[in-house]
Amino acid sequence: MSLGNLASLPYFLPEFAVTATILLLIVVHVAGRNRRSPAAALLAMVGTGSALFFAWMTPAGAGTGLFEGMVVLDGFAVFFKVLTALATLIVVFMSIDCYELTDKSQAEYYIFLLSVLLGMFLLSSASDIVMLYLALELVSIPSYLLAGYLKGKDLSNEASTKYVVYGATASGVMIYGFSLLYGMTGSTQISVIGNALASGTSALPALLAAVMVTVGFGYKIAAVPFHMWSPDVYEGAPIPVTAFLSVGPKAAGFAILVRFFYTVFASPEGAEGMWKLSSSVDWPFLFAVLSAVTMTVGNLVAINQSNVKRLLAYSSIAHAGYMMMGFVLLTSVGLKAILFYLIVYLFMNLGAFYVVVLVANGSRSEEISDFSGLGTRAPLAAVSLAVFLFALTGIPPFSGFIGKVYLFAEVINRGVYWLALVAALNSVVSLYYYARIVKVMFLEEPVHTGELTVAFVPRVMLAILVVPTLLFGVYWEPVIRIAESSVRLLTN
Amino acid sequence: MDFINSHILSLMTFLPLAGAAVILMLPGGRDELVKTVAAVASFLPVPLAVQLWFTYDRSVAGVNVASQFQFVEHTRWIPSINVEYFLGADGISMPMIILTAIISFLAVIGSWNIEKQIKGYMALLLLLETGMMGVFCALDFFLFYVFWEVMLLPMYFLIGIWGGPRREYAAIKFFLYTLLGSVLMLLVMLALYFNTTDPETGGHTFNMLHYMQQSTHNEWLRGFDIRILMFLGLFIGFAIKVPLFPFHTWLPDAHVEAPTAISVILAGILLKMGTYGLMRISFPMFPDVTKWFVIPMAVLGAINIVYGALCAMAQSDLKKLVAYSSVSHMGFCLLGMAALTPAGMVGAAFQMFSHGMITAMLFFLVGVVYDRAHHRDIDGFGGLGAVVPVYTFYITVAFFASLGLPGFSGFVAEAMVFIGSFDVFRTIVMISASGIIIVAAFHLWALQRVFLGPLNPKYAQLEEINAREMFCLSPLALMTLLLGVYPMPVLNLMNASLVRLVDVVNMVI
Amino acid sequence: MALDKLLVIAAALFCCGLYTILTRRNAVAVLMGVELVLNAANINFVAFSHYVSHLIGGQIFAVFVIVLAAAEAAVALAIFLRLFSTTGTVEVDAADQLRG
Amino acid sequence: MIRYAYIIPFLPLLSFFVNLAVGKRLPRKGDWVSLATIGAGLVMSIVIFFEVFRIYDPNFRYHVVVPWLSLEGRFVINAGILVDNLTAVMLVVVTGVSFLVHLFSVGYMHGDPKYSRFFAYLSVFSFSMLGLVLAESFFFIYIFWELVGFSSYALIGFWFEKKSAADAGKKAFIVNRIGDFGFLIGFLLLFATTGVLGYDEVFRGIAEGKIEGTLLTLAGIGIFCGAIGKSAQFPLHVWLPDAMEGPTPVSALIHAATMVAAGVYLVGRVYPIFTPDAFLFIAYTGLLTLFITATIALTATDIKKVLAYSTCSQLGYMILGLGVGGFTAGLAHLTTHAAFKACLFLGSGSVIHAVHSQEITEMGALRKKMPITFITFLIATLSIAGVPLFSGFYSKDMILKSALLFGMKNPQHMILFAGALLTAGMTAYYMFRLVIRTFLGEPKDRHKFDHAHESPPNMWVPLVVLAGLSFSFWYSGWFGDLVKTPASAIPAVHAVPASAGSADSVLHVPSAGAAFAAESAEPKGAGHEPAAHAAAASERPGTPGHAVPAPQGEKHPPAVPHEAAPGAEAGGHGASHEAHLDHLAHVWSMYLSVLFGTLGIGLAFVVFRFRWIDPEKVATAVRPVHTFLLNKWYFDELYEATAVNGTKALSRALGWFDLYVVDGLVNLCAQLGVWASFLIGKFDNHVVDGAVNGVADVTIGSGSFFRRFQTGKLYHYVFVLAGGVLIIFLVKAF
Repeated sequence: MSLGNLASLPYFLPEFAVTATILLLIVVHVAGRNRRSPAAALLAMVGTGSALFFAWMTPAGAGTGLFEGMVVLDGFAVFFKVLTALATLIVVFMSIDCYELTDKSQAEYYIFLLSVLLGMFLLSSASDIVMLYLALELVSIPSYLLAGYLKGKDLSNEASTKYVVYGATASGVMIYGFSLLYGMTGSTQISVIGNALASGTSALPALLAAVMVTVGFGYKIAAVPFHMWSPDVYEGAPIPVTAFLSVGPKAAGFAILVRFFYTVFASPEGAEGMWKLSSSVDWPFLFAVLSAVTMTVGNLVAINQSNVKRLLAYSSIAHAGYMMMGFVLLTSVGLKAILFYLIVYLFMNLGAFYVVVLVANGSRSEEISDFSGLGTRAPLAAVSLAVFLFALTGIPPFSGFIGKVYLFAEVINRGVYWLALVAALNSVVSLYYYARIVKVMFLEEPVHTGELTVAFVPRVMLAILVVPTLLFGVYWEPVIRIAESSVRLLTN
Repeated sequence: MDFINSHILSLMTFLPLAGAAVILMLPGGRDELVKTVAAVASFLPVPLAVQLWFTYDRSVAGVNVASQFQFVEHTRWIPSINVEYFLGADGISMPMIILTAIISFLAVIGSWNIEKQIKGYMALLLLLETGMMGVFCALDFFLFYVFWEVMLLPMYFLIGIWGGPRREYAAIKFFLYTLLGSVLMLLVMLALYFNTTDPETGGHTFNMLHYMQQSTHNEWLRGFDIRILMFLGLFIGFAIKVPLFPFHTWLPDAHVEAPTAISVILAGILLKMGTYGLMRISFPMFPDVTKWFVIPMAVLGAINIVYGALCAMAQSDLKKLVAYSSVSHMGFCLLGMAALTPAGMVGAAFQMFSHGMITAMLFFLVGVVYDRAHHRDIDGFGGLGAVVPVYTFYITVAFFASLGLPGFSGFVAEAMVFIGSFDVFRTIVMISASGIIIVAAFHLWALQRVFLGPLNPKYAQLEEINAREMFCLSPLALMTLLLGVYPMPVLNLMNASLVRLVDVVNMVI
Repeated sequence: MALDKLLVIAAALFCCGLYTILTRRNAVAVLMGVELVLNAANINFVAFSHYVSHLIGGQIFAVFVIVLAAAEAAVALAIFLRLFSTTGTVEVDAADQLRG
Repeated sequence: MIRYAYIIPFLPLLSFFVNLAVGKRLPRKGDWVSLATIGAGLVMSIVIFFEVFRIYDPNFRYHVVVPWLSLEGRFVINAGILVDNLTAVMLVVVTGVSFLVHLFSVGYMHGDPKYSRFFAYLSVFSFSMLGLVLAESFFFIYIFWELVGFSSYALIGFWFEKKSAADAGKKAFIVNRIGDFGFLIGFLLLFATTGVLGYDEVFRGIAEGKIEGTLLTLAGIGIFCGAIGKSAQFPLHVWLPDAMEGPTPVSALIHAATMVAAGVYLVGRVYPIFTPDAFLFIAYTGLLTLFITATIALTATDIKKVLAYSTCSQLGYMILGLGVGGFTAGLAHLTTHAAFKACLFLGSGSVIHAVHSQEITEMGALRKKMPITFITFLIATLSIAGVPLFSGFYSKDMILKSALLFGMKNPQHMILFAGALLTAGMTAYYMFRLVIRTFLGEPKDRHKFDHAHESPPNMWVPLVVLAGLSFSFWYSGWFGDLVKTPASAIPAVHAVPASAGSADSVLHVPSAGAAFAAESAEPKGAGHEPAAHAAAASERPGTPGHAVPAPQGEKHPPAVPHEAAPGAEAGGHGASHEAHLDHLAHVWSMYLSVLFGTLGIGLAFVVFRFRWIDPEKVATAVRPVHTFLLNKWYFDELYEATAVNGTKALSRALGWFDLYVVDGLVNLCAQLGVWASFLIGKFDNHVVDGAVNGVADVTIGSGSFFRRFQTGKLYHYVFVLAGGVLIIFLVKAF
């Protein structure tokens, strides 16, 4: 059942908040005299904050379709709205601190950022392929601009160019896949498509469509072999943008990946929290292989990187691989593990990028050597980064470990031992390059002399990011409850 | 007092952590204060260990019977997946807990001359103690694993920052190696979790004791073949820690590069975790697989004994020699355990305790000479016995204790291992027993090259061992001697449990 | 025209588009390839809308695609322009500083 | 007092700790502490001895145990003491020699900077030795066995600044450990089969047939390996001469009287476990030792080395005696040897103290300067040379008699007797060579001679006492009565009567059992009628007798002395024949040994005193032999070349292996990785030194391999995308 347009409006407050802020920012941008005024940042903060608040407070309308079924309001969507809004908020803070953006037009930047946020909101709740495509482009197009935001820099332009071409191609292929699905089922509603596919159609076109759609989502979450754009874009983009891209759109990509595949190619089974394949497309195994390949490639290539931003880009590819483990199992426990992982990943990955911003502010670049001696130059930042990196490795008592435990656990529970083993070995490999940064920070003499001063706000932000990373590693019961309830709603 | 009594294990585990927190909050530049706080924080578990010693009921076994564990603390930690905060002690863990308390304290005292970033050093050392203590107290597998991994980080930094010239290499090697072992353990742990239910709640559980109670079901873990895989996964994890040939190559590097006190802890306690893990986890959870696997284990033990000793003989670095001697000595633990006889099992456990003290002494002593001469090249010394008689006395005691001279605890342990395992694997034990010759040879050879013979004039002014260093060594030497003369005080602690363990594995119970 | 012929045309268009993307070095040409791909999808949508579902959902979708393609093209061209101003070329394989 | 025997070892232990801790600060640097404790031990031992003597029961045993280690009762090790006649004798021997050596050391070590340390070491040695003597189980004797080795190490290397001393200590310990390895295996075998550790329990276990046949032989030989090491038997005798690097009192105490005798004591202590084959092994080991080392002693010129080789040789006699069934003979020789050899060593110490040299080529005519030393040394020499009335004659003669008897029963083993007899002559020769060149003739080194002087009383008093104990009347009679061959623990095969089963194979002996019965009763002393004893022994109601198991009898002649309890099969005919044989052996051995002794002494005088034969010329004439002997049969070189260098090479090889192979290539993966790296041609890393490094390199290398795909060219990316789609589609579709 779905609500009409007017009746849907009360459930659409987060999107309204973001939209309003974007509009206000445009006004500021056009009217404001000082393009570097912090007003824009403040406005973005307030807007994102209120979006976060509204998203959090959204009444749990279980599986309610809004706007005649264009979007759906369920716990799953709410979860991703909160998550992406939170990521955006942190990125706003990060952007304020980042040297790369201080001499750029502020309002414009936040307009793009919040547009992406709006796109992510819609993407995580889209239930119609039209809306899905629209949301995906809403995420993508401002992202292209954000990646190229450092207009004077070659690398930024190059990144942006590659991103736009790659993104356009991927979405083109995806939309072709959509067209096939539409042709097979005659509907743009994904639930209808799912039901129609379940009643049996020819296998090959369905497979072709599935593969083509996979390109679009795979590009969004940067899964191998659709990941090629991401290292280049991550390296060329401003650091906060990289941080943002590696968390926000990736999370939203997972949201739509899960929603789309679980609705279209699978259906809930009798037992609680189980799905079964409803079409002839055996995508779980496909994605299991992609998951293994993704994490392996991400980790292996990350080893040889000398640019921390690029290193973290590959690491985020690897993490996408880990998260895909939860996706392939056709259980809500697996999805729960993904959601949990996304939460902890948000904190640890943004945290790591935050420290990169702080270091780059001092050295104007983010080569590994810039981090040497950070342990003495800025102990707090260095310790925080160490925490984030070890959390990313998945070592207790940090939250990343718990995230991995949930993922591994469900994989093992389903008997996909090989995947668990590959993932486990991958964590060992990942230690090597994460520890390399730690080693440089603590075990080597500084290249840059002098203390690296970290201002008060970044300190607080670091603390805000470190605390959950530590806390969720020691006590994560509430978090897993949230993840659990978010998954449960999706099924209805 | 009640609080102390009912939370004694928690206190022992977390007091050092609290100390670390306090140290981190101290203002910079107050090095003496930092050391004092560290000493106090690491000392506090010692009286608690004494308290444990006096209140521990030696007549009950524990191992796989939950009601027989003592000083138990049992609360829910993460209810949704039934992770429990479950601490308790039995005869397998008691000696290790006490050893940890003592060695950690001595290690802090032994680190008094560290000058570089003392604050970080002490904080990490105390964090390390928390991890080690936790491993020995934990009865919930998840908790165990967390503590197990918690040790890695401080160890990595302690070797990596305060170590010798190749410290970075050694640190990352240690880290990667052990992480490799522990991820395998993690996978096995998860597999166990999903195949075990808590009889009370019906949910899956990480409670080790529940695992053990299921272990006799033939179809547990989907049959014997899967159990073999699980066992091997755990075994590799533990073997890396022990370290067993061929997983031992991290050890010489880590030892050589680590600062003295860290080597002490590494050899004195960390290595024991591997064998402790086998006793606590592998054996009672997989009794049938254990029996299936005894021959390979004994062979590995024998290889360790002989191979380690021969490698030790080839070394020219005194610390590396001691490190390889640890490899050799830990082989005894494995050999004894594999025999699955009371004498062998107790011998192995006693070897863990005894080797903890002896090797701690040895590393302290190597550190003493390194502090003064700034090298450890065995051939670079000569005739030191004439210059530093007291130091020579201590090292002689330690060396002879290490080579298994009767009167020292090492002999009792090794003899029990031999006695306990001979009937089970005659040839293997005969081969291992030849190790006693090689062990004697390399110890005496090293002793002679460094301390005996004509004096190397370069070291005519070598400084004698000082009071602080003797303070670290004397308790260990004394305990080694006393336990060598009369081992029952420690054996009584573990007898009941280990005999039960043997019975459990032999499926008598 | 029957549905299958339309589909073949669309598929051919898709392949042409993809081929263009893969082979052309000029960014603008690549962008044109993308447009071909999108339009292939559009043909599908309209055809299916007409022959299969008999509703206008597909046609509406096509409109959306056209609009978004325009937006995308606008942004892409702006980016290419910027690339041209810094590197002096819009050859995509000239932009390979980011690699490895 | 017997009940308090356990206190004896602890007295010196106490003084060890006292001297170690505060010795330097005590008056006289604490020597009196050691002296007092060992003196008290001596008094206690003598009291115990007399108590035992008053009881005068060959089967006397005082055995008490307390649990020392218990694992829930599933595994128990008892600590305890066993006092029987043998123990009582050994206690007196050990404490007595030890006390005298302590006394001697007060003078000898006077002024040494580590004076109190020396007494501490002496004390810990006494402790270990006494513990060894009193031990009642294989486990504890092993413990003290090792401790004795340790004390020996410490004492030999006492002057560790001297490289040779330090080397000698190390060598002694390691060579001993080789023997201990065998000991360990032996006792583990026994434990594994019988499940107990105490002597009595093990014997009982053997009697119950828990271990038999080859395994038991192996166990016996294993235990005997311990004795080979400690008693410096061939082929592990090489450490003893080197051990002379230690201070001379140490040589006297440890390497003449007590520690080296521990091996003999061990064999005697566990006598019941040996099978005939094991006995044969023991006997031949003894023979080889006594002959080889005696020949080396012929040419040695270092006074202490000569004594050391003679010690080896005499120990060989003891072992031979035990091996051929002369239980009493071997242990009697142990006892008498302790006195006269300690006397010889202390005498040599006195000489060395006087002339500050150990080379007999630099001595001569010291008789005039050191009369007391000379007289005592001469008495002891007469004793070792086997001159009647002296203790050495008494005990050595018993050994020769046992060997002869054995040879008569088993002619193929007659060489045991022949070798021993020949060596008896050699012994007399080289000992008198020593006396003559040291004390008689003209001084070779005038300067040293002039400075020589008699030693102070605290040094010569021990000499006099020990010389006094070198007469046979002290020992004859009671020793044979009290120290009797224990019954073998090996069960008989009752089904086959020994007399019938083994009659064919035992030449001249109709009844093996009877033979052993007679053999087991040693003559009380020279001139006693053995037959009476045999008869008397036969009458004694004994434990059920047994004989050699028949199967063994067929394979190997069961002539190896296998003690049967008296009275078992000893038929009248057999007994009388046996008695006759015994008498024959006794008489012949006596005559022959006196003859050979006289020949040896005579030759020594002829060569060195009267100089009718020039030793140099002889040496030149048999140059290769002489060189061979002078180089001690090249044993050290042989061991150095094989065992020592072999082990070192192995250890080096393994060290290399560990560093480059194991560490280098934990698994094939690494190897493959390196190989693959060449293939790809992109890896620029050099060959790794570690498997871990190898794996790491492969990992990193594959990283850079995958990195190559990230070309930076956009159309490559898109190509990968399209290719990915195609591949996925094709894989899934077909």
